[in-house]
Amino acid sequence: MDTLVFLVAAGLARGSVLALFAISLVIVWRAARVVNFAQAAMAVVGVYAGFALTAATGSYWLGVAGAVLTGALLGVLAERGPLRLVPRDNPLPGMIVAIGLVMVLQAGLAIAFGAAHRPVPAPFPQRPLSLGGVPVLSPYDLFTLATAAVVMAGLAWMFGRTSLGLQLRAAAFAPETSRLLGVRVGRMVTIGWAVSVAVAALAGLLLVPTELGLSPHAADILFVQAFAVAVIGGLDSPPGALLAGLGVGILTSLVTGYVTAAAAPLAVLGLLTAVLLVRPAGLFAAREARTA
Amino acid sequence: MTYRPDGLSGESPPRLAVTGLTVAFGGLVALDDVSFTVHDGETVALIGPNGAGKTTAFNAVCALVRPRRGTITIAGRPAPSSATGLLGAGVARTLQGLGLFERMSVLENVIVPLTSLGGRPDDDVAAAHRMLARLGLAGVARRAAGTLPYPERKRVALARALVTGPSLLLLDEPAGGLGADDIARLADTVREVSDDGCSVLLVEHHVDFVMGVADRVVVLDFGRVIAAGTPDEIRGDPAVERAYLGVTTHDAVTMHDAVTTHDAATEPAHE
Amino acid sequence: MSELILERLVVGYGDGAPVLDGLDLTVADGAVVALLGANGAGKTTLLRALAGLTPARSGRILLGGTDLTGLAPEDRVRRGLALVPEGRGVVVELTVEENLRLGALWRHRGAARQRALDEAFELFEPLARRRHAAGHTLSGGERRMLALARALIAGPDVLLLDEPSLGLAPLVTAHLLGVLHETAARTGTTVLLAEQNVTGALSVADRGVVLNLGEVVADRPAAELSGDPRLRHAYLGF
Amino acid sequence: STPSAAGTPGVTADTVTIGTHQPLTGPAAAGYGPISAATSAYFEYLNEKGGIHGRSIEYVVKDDGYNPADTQTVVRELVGEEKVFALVNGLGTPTHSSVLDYVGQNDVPDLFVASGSATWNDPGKYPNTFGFNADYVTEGAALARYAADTEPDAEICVLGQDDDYGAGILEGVTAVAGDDGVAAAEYYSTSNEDVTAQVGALKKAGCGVVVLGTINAFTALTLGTAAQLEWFPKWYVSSAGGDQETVLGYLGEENAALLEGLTSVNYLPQSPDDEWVRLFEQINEEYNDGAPFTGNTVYGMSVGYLFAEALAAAGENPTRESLLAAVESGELTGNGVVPLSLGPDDHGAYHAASVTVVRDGVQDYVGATYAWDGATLTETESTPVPLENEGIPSTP
Amino acid sequence: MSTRTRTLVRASLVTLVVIAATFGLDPFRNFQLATAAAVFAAVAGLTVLVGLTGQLSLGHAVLMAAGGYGYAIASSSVVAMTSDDGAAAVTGSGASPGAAGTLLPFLAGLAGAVVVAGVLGLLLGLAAARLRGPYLAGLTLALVIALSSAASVIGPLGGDQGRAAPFLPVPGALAALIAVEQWHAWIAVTLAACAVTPLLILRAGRAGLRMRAVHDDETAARLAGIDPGRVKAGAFTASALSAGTGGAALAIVTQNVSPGAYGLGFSLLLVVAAVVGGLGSLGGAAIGSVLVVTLPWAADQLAGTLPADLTARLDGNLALLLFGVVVIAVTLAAPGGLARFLPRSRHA
Ligand SMILES: Nc1ncnc2c1ncn2[C@@H]1O[C@H](COP(=O)(O)OP(=O)(O)OP(=O)(O)O)[C@@H](O)[C@H]1O
Ligand SMILES: Nc1ncnc2c1ncn2[C@@H]1O[C@H](COP(=O)(O)OP(=O)(O)OP(=O)(O)O)[C@@H](O)[C@H]1O
Ligand SMILES: [Mg+2]
Ligand SMILES: [Mg+2]
Repeated sequence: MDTLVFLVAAGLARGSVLALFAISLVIVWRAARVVNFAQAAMAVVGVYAGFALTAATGSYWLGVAGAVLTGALLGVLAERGPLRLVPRDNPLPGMIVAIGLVMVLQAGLAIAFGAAHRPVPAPFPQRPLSLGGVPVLSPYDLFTLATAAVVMAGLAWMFGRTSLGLQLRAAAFAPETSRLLGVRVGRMVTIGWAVSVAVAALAGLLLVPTELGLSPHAADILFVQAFAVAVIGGLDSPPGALLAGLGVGILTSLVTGYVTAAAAPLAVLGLLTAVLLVRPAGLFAAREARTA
Repeated sequence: MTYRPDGLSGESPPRLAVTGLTVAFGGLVALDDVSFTVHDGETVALIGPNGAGKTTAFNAVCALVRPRRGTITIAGRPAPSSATGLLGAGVARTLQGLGLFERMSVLENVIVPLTSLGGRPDDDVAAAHRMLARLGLAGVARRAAGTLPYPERKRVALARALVTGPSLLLLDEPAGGLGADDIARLADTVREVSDDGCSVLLVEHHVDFVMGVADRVVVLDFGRVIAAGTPDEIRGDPAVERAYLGVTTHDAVTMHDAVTTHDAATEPAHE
Repeated sequence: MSELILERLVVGYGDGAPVLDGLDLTVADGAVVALLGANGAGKTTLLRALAGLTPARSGRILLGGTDLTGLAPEDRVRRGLALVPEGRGVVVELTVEENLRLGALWRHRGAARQRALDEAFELFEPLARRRHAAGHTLSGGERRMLALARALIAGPDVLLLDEPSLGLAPLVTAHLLGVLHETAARTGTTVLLAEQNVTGALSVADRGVVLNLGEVVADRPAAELSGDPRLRHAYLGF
Repeated sequence: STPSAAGTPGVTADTVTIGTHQPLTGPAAAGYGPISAATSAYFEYLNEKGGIHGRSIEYVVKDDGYNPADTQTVVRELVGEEKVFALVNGLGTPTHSSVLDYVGQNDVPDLFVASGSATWNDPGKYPNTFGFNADYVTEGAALARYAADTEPDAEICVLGQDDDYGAGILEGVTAVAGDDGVAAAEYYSTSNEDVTAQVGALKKAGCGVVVLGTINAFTALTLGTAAQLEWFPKWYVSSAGGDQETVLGYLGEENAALLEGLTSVNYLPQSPDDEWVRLFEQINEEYNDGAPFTGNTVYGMSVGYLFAEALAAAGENPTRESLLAAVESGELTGNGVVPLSLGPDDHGAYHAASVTVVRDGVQDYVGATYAWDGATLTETESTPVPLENEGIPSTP
Repeated sequence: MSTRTRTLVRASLVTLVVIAATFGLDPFRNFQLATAAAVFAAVAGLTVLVGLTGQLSLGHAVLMAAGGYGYAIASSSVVAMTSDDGAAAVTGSGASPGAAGTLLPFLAGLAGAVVVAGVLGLLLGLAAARLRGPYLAGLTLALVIALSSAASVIGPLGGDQGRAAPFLPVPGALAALIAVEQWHAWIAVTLAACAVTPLLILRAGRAGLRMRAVHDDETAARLAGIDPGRVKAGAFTASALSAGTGGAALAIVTQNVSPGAYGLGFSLLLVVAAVVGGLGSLGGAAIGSVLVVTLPWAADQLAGTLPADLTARLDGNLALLLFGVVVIAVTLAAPGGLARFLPRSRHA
């Protein structure tokens, strides 16, 4: 029982970062109908910037701001730059450009900063608080969880309730119709990218202290897992990403704890397959579209 | 007023018989206890206001939506439970949104259904060419269907439905968006098809066209059958006039009157 | 001031021969003009060029004296142009209400927006019933209504309609044309209406313009066109 | 293909070209990238001092990103295009396994593979291949024995990587402690940088000593995670994950206290005042841009030294045969603190290891040294090789 | 001549030309050619899948691996069964068995590859039939990530180190004439031809027509009597068979199959090859395959010509950077793929 509680808590902590990163994928999907394969590399660039700022100023919060702003800037640059030049009617060239970007960014980071991992301290204690003698979430984990929840709620509100969100969605779904309604589609796509990469950078920043440290590849695995999470939750759904993120985090932790670490990716694959077989567009999918 | 399905005469079963059909989407009941039949060689029109459930009725016949209640039989047998089986049961349909294979050539569009019937490929090509020639599409056989002007696209959709030689043809708004010439031509085609013994069920808002080709008309409103009969009977039916026709459209002057009366009626709401 | 002037407009697709080759047309402020012509005459092309979706190769488009030619579609919309396109005009992933809100974005704020929405629902009763339904669940006619309502809600100076009656029941068509007529009369909106439903269109229009192979072959008062069987036969084929 | 003038690929009048495959990019680069840089630095130093038999050594480092498919390509490129004389210190078990057959079929000397897998030590099957690391089983056994000697009452547990590394360490520990001597064994996978579940399980099992078959990064992660759980068992780490400097690089200097008492094993010079270490530090300053000096640096330079020694022993006009003969001759000494066991029947370089402990922030040998003969572990003496001739192998 | 015969003749001619070309290449180039041929089989499968039915798979590396494992396991089992000294033959370090002694393991290996890749492809295809674009991409991506777990959990796959595939020596008569790399290039090119030609025929025939119909409009396809699920699953299986054959070829050439070789990076490279070449075009797939095989090497050479006194950090990374830049540049310069620059028809 203790073991179960402990593993679930450990899974929640990890799951919250997963969820946050998955949410960033949901944002760019909602705003541009693309899956950004360069999300991890771009996020890590943001984290390096935040890290440098914290090192220079000594303030963690300035670092957070730096990471988020760098992420946003990078999103704008990528979207306004190479991605704008590829045709929109087919998502694949954009994906290939993103893959190319990954190589360029990761190689660039390794050249500039070296491949080694840099330790990044956490702003809050990482010692778990005990609950009936069982160590559960640390203040830092709670901070991460809260951040994910706040970002999710903020996004759900923005997409669902504000006219900016309405325009973001419309622009992604039906660019031509949206332009006919006065929506500046190009700007919407750019905003989507900026917000998305900013959130990804934030997720990266929260992740790094819990792992090996900051390196050009620090968020690679995170991206892959978060993509699975976003798909499980339904790519359009921020709450889906949050729930699926926590779920996958807990599943990974339980399988690692009770079976073995090597089986964890298989378990995630199994979960993904099971969910998609029952709900082909994820847990929180919109209803199947009418076709005739 | 309820409509009783006719065709209970006990001879050969009707080509299509829909009995007690009810379809609901969540809380919205799109069709409510609808019954009608189409006999061999007969042309029946399904009309009614927007959202009355006409396309939904088609979808139910084609197994694209699952009815809550009711039976559908084709030539006395239960209709296939999957849209894929329709062709085998001799049913072909056009879609309201055309649903052409846009990136494929016109010829390929027409060959596709033939590939499901298992004939020889060469025969399929020949049959497709014959059908294109018949609908005046021979000249554009090699063009990508998506690049054609609208009337030709509609004809491609029709050719694709006709090429398998169906015994029941479902047409969803075949005249929509067509000019007068094309509509006349379409009416000729429908009559020809019908003369060949094919039963036709069509949905259409172009009243003149409907009245010109249909043997019988079934009128839906809010998912229920509110009237059925010959075109002439329907034209005079006050319930149909109230729910659907308002006035017939072929007289611009009458139309203008309607508009003016309408103005008078709605004006206060805006003040 | 929403007089619309087209000067020697040339529009075409790809490298092909132009569909509209040097078209001149003036639509007076507050006029309702029916744009007629056989399939393929270039009606849709003209409306798309006006909205900026299909770029003009040369020529000018002036709205109330300002040149729209170089502007993107969204900027033209913000200057008072609205196009209800042929076919797919609804954002099918959004609900009916969200589609309408999108239309109201530039015109109304706060309570005024809600009022505009309510008016639209009143105008098209079937939409009110399907308020929270996703666009893709709507029937063909319901989608047309939604696209029209959304354009009306934006209160444009110039309203461009591409076959608005396509797929609408006769009663609704009459209702719709009535609304157009009334709106134009009440607000001074200029309306350019491309229609296959010639009689319907002419019944509400001040003027009828007949296109053929990209050229204006007739431009007369509506009553004259519909009333004179000779003209009707020559230009409209019945 | 044209053989070199002398009939031996890669050997000219004044150069010997050798090659290696290393992860210079990708996630593994962080842990292993510094090795080949150190080896290159040593060769540069050596070349400046005149090389071996008047030939300078050209060390061609190819990046395989720790991907076996890329290893295939770059090794064929080294052999087919660069015409290397020998492969030296190709890194990684899965990567190098994928080219074993190829190098065998092409008779390329395959020296000093950077991995402690037992695969390399199979003279019958792979006559050209030789390992460099002390094998994992030896290290596991040595750590277990030292633990049993110094912490007789503690429960021994193992945390290992989920491949032959972790399996080898566990095998060594079990060989010494017995099948029921291991209270708990957990595995991690490099594709999941979160070991909370495993550390939690070990803590729950009440382990007093945890033997780690972890790479440096995961040693750091494990120690950090345990500290967060406020759990401080004795850590016994294999040489591939027990380098104080490298682990601190992950943890941050402020966490140096966590490493106090960390027990590890090694077979290469490690004492701060060792003459080899001082020489290597100097070479690192001069020829390696003053890169951080860690266990990886010593490792890379030691490999370089061993190869230079083998080349020197291969004679004035080295051939692949004479090189292999030199390696199998049993005459090579290397610079390790335990005997080099290379010979005709033994292609594993080290089967012994000496224990190090971090005390007062300094990692140093404590004297305990163990040798493993494949079945039993015996205590022996360490046999440091004195530094001669400024670290340049003497040519006979 | 029917279209099918024409396709067969043309494919045979192209294969012969490529095989003739191996005489002009040194062993390393022949190895690269063999690798490119194996990759081509997988990319061709992928490009046909995306081009005809619009299903994007990020997991074709796993299908290749399936073929590779199928080949390695079946082939080495046969070797072990037929020779007492199986181990020596497996590693090839013993006396090389005669041509007859290698033919049986080779054929068994191919059968193994086809069966394993086909079954996996069918299972995936059944799932894929229900999924749309990014959801299928997500599933296949998770599959790639799970490969190395599967390798360590499923015993016969041999964990990280994978499985060795028996060495196929040059048959006696040819041994004096050609090097083993050239021989392997012949095998790989022939296998690729055998994998891709059926795809060509499939695409030009009814099945291809039906796949395109499903891609354009599923509802209309249903009404035309086509079951989209079946067509999609079928397309996926066909594609998997081609990829699996490529995997078998790669296993022969490299004598090894391991999970690390078929990771995410490689899987994405297959997609890069398909897109950069031009989706749906087999000529494009060939260009793309050659590109992804040779570009890293070329970038490395180019990086090597830059001043060497730069820091060690540039090692490897500079090549990666150049590779990335070229991928982006090519995609931007030819968004429709390089196949557009091919001289010939839509059949290419
Ligand atoms: N898949 C669905 N989900 C939810 N509601 C649906 C769905 N399909 C149809 N409806 C609703 O059912 C009603 C009937 O739709 P249907 O398409 O049958 O109308 P119709 O009679 O064909 O109208 P039109 O003449 O406008 O084409 C409409 O209100 C529509 O919104
Ligand atoms: N996207 C396009 N690419 C190429 N040619 C086109 C395109 N769209 C329209 N055309 C051509 O331009 C001409 C005018 O077409 P347009 O759609 O403007 O006519 P229309 O008057 O609106 O006809 P309809 O009544 O059928 O809607 C036609 O010949 C048509 O084939
Ligand atoms: Mg309908
Ligand atoms: Mg038009």
